[in-house]
Amino acid sequence: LWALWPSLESSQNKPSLTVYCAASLRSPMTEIAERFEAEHDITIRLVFNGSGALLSQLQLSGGDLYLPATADYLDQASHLITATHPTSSMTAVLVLRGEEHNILALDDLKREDIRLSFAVENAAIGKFTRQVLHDSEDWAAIEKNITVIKPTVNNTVEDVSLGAVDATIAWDAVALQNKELKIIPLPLFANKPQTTSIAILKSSTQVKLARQFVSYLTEEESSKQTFRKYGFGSVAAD
Amino acid sequence: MKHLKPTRSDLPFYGSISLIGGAYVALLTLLVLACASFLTWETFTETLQSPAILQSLKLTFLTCTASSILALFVSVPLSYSLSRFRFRGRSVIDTLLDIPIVLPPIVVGLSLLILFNSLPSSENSLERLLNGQGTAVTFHVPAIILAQFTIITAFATRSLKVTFDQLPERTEHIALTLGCNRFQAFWKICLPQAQPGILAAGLLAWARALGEFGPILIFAGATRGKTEVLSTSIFLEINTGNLPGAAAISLVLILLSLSTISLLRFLGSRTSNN
Amino acid sequence: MKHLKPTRSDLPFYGSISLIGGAYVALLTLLVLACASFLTWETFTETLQSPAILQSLKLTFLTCTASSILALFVSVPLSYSLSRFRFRGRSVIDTLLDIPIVLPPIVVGLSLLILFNSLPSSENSLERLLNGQGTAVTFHVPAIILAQFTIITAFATRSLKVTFDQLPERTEHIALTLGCNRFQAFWKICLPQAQPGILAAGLLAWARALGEFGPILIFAGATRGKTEVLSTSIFLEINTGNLPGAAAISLVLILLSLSTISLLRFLGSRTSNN
Amino acid sequence: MLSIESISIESGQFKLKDISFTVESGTCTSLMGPSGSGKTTIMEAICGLRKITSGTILLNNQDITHLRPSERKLSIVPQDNALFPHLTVREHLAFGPSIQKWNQSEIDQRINHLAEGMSISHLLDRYPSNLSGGEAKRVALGRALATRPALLCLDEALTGLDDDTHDEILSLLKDSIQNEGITALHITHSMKEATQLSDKVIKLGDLQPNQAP
Amino acid sequence: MLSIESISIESGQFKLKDISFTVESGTCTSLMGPSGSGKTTIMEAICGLRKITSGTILLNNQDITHLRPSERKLSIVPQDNALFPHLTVREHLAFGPSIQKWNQSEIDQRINHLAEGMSISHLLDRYPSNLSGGEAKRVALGRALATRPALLCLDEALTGLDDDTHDEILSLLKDSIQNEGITALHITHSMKEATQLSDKVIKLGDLQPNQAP
Ligand SMILES: Nc1ncnc2c1ncn2[C@@H]1O[C@H](COP(=O)(O)OP(=O)(O)OP(=O)(O)O)[C@@H](O)[C@H]1O
Ligand SMILES: Nc1ncnc2c1ncn2[C@@H]1O[C@H](COP(=O)(O)OP(=O)(O)OP(=O)(O)O)[C@@H](O)[C@H]1O
Ligand code: MOO
Ligand SMILES: [Mg+2]
Ligand SMILES: [Mg+2]
Repeated sequence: LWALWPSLESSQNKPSLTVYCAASLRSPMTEIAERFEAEHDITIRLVFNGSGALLSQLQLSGGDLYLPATADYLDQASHLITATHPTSSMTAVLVLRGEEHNILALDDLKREDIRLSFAVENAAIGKFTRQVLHDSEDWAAIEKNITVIKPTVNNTVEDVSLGAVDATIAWDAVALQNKELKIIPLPLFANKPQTTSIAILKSSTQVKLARQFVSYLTEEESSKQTFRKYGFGSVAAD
Repeated sequence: MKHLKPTRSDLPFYGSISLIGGAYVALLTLLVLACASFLTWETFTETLQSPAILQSLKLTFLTCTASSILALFVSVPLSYSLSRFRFRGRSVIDTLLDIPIVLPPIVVGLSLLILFNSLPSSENSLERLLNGQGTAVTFHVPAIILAQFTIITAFATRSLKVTFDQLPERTEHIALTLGCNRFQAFWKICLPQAQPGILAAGLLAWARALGEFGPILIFAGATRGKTEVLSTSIFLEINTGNLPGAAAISLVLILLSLSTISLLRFLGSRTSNN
Repeated sequence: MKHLKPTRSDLPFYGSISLIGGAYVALLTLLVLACASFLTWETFTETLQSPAILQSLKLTFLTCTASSILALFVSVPLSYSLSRFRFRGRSVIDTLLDIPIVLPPIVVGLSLLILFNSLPSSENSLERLLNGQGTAVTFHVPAIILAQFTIITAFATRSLKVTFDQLPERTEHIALTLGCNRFQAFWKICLPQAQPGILAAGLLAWARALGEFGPILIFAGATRGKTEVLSTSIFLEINTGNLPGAAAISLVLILLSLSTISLLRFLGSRTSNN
Repeated sequence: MLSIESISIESGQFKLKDISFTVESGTCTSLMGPSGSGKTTIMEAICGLRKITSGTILLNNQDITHLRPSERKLSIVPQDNALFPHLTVREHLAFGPSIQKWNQSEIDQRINHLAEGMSISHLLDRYPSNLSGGEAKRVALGRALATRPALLCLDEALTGLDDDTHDEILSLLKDSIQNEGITALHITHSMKEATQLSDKVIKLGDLQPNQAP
Repeated sequence: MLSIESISIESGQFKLKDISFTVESGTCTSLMGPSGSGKTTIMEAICGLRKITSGTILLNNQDITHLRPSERKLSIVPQDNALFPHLTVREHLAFGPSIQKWNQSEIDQRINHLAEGMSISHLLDRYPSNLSGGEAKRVALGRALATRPALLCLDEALTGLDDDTHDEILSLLKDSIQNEGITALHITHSMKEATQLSDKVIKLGDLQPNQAP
């Protein structure tokens, strides 16, 4: 039993950063953090969860950095953060399982026999797509085909990949993680990439270290490469 | 024994028992207080008046009750046969029963989704077959019940097996000599003696069903007014960073379920204390 | 009775029992197959060789074992006193015990987080106090154990109370006349008779701890190599769309835990079948 | 008539071999023998509650060796009573008859008759946990007698009763056996009781030449 | 010396009022009475297992009315034996002595002596579920005798034994009571047994003028 404690003590001696990170960014972030840890001899504590759940968590227990899937959450958390830095971007695309339903464009989603999975309005993707589709006056026709509402974008992609629904609109980076899925770019969304930004929290006790990690994340070429590797778009430097 | 005052040699025993038990009870109380500390009176009354919450409250109680009745219906015969009969494959079944307990609930939900929608292929799936018959499970109310049922039946069976294992078979044997067949001996002799255990298992199943949300989110979704139950509402509130909302629904859940459970337990203890 | 062939009048009973039980067992088997259908041999071997998974496997087994031992340590005296003594507040405690069962696990995690980090204020919290002493709970291994412990103790207590309720007090009374104090009567007479029930409760607690991930994600995080346990790995794999990976870890979890549980159950039944 | 034809029983380490005896209808036979000699074992085997490794049991010329307990038309007063904790005394007496689908008035009549005979009328609404040792014994007796079984197995069914009650019940049993043509097998340690109730006494040692110590 | 001074007991609907009697040290008194008259109730009250509403119990001039059962220096052979299912016969005999921290050789000696006296030497490694009725009774007796209690309560402790065993154990009991100065209270339904073992016989009806039926 006591074997569990030493690991705790050894990590106490090193400086450490707590980073609240959206679960969808887990793969690139784990890689980058491990590199950073090796180079700088510090401990990075990555706390994964849905972006919103993370917001709940960080309100309660403080920490150093917050990296939600979309910038929306940063608006919600504006009173808790100091500065934000774009790290990568995602674009909404049409996600299908295969050729079977002959879906080629947004208008095909309005057909009678189509089943769609959509994220709840509070999720970043849910809010964003509803907004855009409202503006283009496609929403009403598409809404009637929504079979199920899921809490996160991952869940809607899952539904498509398991064949429980025929299509969804999701972030390209999320959909790209699953090799079997077919992705169709949508003109309506193609020019509206959503930026993912990392924010330094007011509660941070290690602002200097946090800044160091942020710049490693946003400026280092290896970090950008890692993001690209997992399907995330890059952002123009500030 | 309750009339004799504890002597000095018993004090350490009573003391340490109350200390250990009291510490855990204190932890539970603190947890509720912690949860309540985020509550404001307005969010609480708002929550109580929100039609969406009331709707999901109704759905929650209905599905949990349905699934725990189903769970008892399956787990009583299952645990009885595991306890009384020695048959081939018995220990395999006993082991399989741990799967829903061991697996993270979310995997159970995912497996159900796969089972209904992509086996053997998504064009030929069970769900398509059902849709052809004019019904649907996935993303509809039956999915909630099935997800709850899958998990709580295992808990109820485990709990009931302890009950049946401890009931002596002897009275059942005597009933056989008096002309009972095995079913009558089970029904008239074993089952009534197991009644407190069955009540406990049923309440455990019901309570466990209330707290379930992982598999429901995946297999039934969280479509407002259609498949949203209280536990999924809480999850959604937390997922939008709305802690006061989540606290309010949690407290509603705690209050209603604990009072229901206490009432049932009270009624149960009255009937068994003949 | 096992030597007599069932007569015709018993056939409907055996038939319907096997049918009902068999249906559920079939459902469980199908779930495992559904989960396995996403598996490829490469991901499975990759998973088994990944140092991160092996590390989290080790952490999983250690924390679950620690928390279930702790849970038994608390739930044995707690359920014993609920079963044997009539004291003020007994039914309140009995009711409080349902809270960790009723609440969605994620709320338990959140409440623990609040309790340690923002009560009475975030500058003055328990966690700060602990940090001052050179230890930490939140986002460290102890948080995993505490989160598991909080939930599984309630399950273990419920299961054990059934056991103690069914054990007659009479033998304990006789032991008192032979010179035992209450502790000795509990320790030498009641506890050994409750042994199968304690084993069952311990295994239930252990299994339940394995599947726990909601509160762990919230209260302990899921930092690779530090606080990542198998259930959180599975959740994260699912959440990054890696279903084959999730299936592989789930199967590892099922295989290892079921074999451990069967082994313990087998050893337990050997010692109690004297 | 009950006839036991060279039955052998194994229960754990304890073995009984080649037991044979007969009991005529309408009579009672007492089985005696030292404590632990296997009396209860034999009786439970006859009732179908223990495994018989060889031999045959005939009751009224029907081979009941492999019948289920419920089809043997017998009943037993076990040494430990084995009352049903969740049933009242009245429900104990009604149990057999209602399983055999007697009509309600017949059942009520039977209950009253037995309760009077056993002097347990004042206990009819009690549960077993509230009975004294002798009261419980009488309830077990009443439960066994209720269905007018073809074979009545009494395992120390009259111990723990005071002299008056003992005599009353003894004569009630005698009457039932003779009038209703019941075959009865009776285990006791009291020679006096054995001779009072039964026409024949079997000593277990005599039955079994080669018993293990 | 045990002296019971006008104790009253209530258990459910059953009430006993104003019971008084005494038993001299080194002697045995038999308590007789109809089934259900309250013999077991009185004995369990003396042992501290039932609530006494009024009155006093003195054992060797010490007031034990409000002591815990463990402090009363007595032991009981209950009517239902109440053996410990998880202990072997040997462990039953060792139970009291080892609780009272006798040293191991004393305990072993005591076990052997009792096992011989009760003729249960061949059963020492058995568990209660594998014992016959009479064997279980003897184990309960051995367990109670093991600690050389000041007061020995025997609730139909000699029923269910065959004549030979009965006589052996009776004389062993008689010896223990006289030689070790034990005070014994004995419930039985057999007048013969009562007169053999005890110096005094109390009929429960005589003790209690105003008993409810
Ligand atoms: N389940 C069992 N396993 C092993 N041995 C047993 C079992 N039950 C009884 N025995 C042994 O079988 C023998 C016969 O037991 P049985 O109960 O038939 O004796 P009995 O003649 O009825 O004695 P008593 O007069 O004491 O009731 C005893 O020696 C007993 O120890
Ligand atoms: N728990 C109880 N609740 C209510 N009544 C009880 C309870 N236990 C015993 N009685 C009643 O108390 C009376 C006395 O019981 P007790 O066991 O003392 O009788 P007894 O003299 O030992 O009889 P026996 O010779 O049959 O053993 C009986 O009428 C019995 O029905
Ligand atoms: O990280 Mo999210 O909740 O999938 O947008
Ligand atoms: Mg016997
Ligand atoms: Mg009595």
